[in-house]
Amino acid sequence: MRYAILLLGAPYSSQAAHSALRFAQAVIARGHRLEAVFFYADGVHNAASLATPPQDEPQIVDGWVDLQRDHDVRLEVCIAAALRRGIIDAAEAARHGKDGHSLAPPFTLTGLGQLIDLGVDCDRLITFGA
Amino acid sequence: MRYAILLLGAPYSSQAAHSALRFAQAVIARGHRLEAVFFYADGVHNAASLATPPQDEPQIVDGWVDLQRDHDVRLEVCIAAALRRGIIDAAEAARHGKDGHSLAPPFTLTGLGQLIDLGVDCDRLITFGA
Amino acid sequence: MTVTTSVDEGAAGELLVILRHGPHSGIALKEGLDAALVAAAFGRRVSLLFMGSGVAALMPGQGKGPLDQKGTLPTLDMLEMYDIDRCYADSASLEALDMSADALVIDVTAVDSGGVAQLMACHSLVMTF
Amino acid sequence: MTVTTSVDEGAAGELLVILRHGPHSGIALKEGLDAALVAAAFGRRVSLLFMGSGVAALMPGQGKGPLDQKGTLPTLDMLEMYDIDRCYADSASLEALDMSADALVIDVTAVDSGGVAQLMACHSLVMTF
Amino acid sequence: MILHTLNRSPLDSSVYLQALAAMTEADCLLLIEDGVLGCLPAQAGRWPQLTGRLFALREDLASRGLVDACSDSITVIDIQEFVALTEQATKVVSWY
Amino acid sequence: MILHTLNRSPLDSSVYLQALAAMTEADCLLLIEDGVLGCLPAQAGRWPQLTGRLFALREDLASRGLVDACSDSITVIDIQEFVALTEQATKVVSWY
Repeated sequence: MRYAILLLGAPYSSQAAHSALRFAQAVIARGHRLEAVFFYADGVHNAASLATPPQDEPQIVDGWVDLQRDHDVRLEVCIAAALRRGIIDAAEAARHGKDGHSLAPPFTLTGLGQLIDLGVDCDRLITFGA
Repeated sequence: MRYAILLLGAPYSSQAAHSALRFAQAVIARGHRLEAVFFYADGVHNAASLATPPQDEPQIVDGWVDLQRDHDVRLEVCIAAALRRGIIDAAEAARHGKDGHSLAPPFTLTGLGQLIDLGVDCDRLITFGA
Repeated sequence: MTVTTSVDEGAAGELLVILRHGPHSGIALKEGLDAALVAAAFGRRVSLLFMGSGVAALMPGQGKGPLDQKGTLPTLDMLEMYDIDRCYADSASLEALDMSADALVIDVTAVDSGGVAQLMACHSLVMTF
Repeated sequence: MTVTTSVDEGAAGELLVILRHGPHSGIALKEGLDAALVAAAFGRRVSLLFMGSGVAALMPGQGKGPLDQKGTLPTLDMLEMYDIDRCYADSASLEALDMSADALVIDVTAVDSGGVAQLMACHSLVMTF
Repeated sequence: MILHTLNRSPLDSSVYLQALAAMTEADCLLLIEDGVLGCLPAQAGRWPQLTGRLFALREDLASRGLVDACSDSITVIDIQEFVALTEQATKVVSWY
Repeated sequence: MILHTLNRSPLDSSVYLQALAAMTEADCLLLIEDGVLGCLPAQAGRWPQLTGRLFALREDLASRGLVDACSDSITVIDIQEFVALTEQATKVVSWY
């Protein structure tokens, strides 16, 4: 089956990101295709390139990056939710006159329409809320 | 009286930041001294220099900066809570090998001990949770 | 106020967006409404279900916040323009806030628990915010 | 399990930290405990009150999370080293999770509603996490 | 007198029960943010024996359209009066 | 069958009531994260008539020390079985 995940929680602040990552790994382990993880609401903080969690905590960002690299899972971040929360890529930083950027590659900023397409196109959309 | 505020909520994601800012303004309007606002947990996102909220939403960061400029209110951000959430100043970015920083001046990173000192030294510590 | 258990055939749609957060309480409600509006703009048939504190979004007389927060009323006013006309509210939640489905800021159908379950069944995708 | 309404004089301290979040559920509990540890390190007399889901922090048999999250047990083990030995738990919350104050990971005194109120009264500063 | 604040809607959260458990007969409770949804008459049963000690923040009621609907048993105060309550209280405890 | 997931502790949150209101007799409920605190026998009364349709995620029970304390009436499943449930369900609805 084709799956997509909607993640609404920041790493560490809630357990939602941990649960979503575990679920993503299990979806793939069962032979499904995971098309994308869509980061919305506080979930956009998962893409924070400047986050510096203690070494003895799980490095959630690495988990997402591994999924992208090993299983071609798209990491899509809602641009509107991200900008108001300080997650911004170089192009948007230039547009808004911001001195720096904070979106880790290979996360990409995209519109909410992508979430709707995932919901309609995939067999299952699983939400992890916070 | 001498007041301090502890803010645990990010701007926009919860109402806590709005409430704390309103309360801070009212404390000063009533002639009290507001020593500091301490930003802890998700409250550290109030200090995000890269946040780009829509123009038609209240610019909460400006409210904090005004308090600092006009009434000498210290804006203290818990360093441990901030680093794991991607709020980092230039010095910490250099130390952790991060390519950029995201703490808006005049917010300053500090330790939790500052919060304890505020709680003990001030007549009132008011928490706004999220 | 009439409460419906059996939602008619016209209720069937592609996407049901459940709104459970109140207005002026952070942007969870706004971000849920935005998802609904974008889905409608993409040509999807969208229904809304207000539940729990979310029914407070329907309260008449809402205003701006003290810091000039505009709240969600302006967004609700856009639903019609986006052809989102299937709006439901959980009757138990309405009662808990002394609200009547007859006197709200937009037209909604009050549904009881059976109606809520039926809305889940007749939409192919359900998103909770 | 003995439940106390009347907290003795020794309960009086400067800071009462109320912990209401469960372990492994985000870092709210950890951040609350950190505040307590730092206060103790600064020489303050600190008491802890576990309430609501926070009492789950006291459950025996906790382990790491599936992504190797270490949870809060290692932090609780440090309380003694920081001389935080006044720990209380709301008895109603313990009962709601089938827990007995006699079989928890640290020594706590179970307090009923009257005891909770008395703890508020006898500490000059109360912080809720 | 200890001032307790509560910012959660009683429709989703049972944290208000923790606040009530922690209060003595001398203490006051102030409803703010989504807590003001507790001001509606249908919610009055959640606040037994708090008459005269139960407050709600006017600006949070107003933005939600609830000023007129607020129960008579609740004292509506503005943000300055909120500060005044914190002056009178020996300490402030937040429930969220 | 619709699979409902719930991640909130019944000690703080009444969102579980919304989940129950939305379920039919064919639907299943999976407790995850702090939702697994609902597995303790003292909480069993919150889940009437869900026998055979109430699940809890083993790893969230295990990290909280609750595997042995879990009510007999609840089916403990691992993360792979969670995925299997989402395969069988026509859709998944999250309550948080």
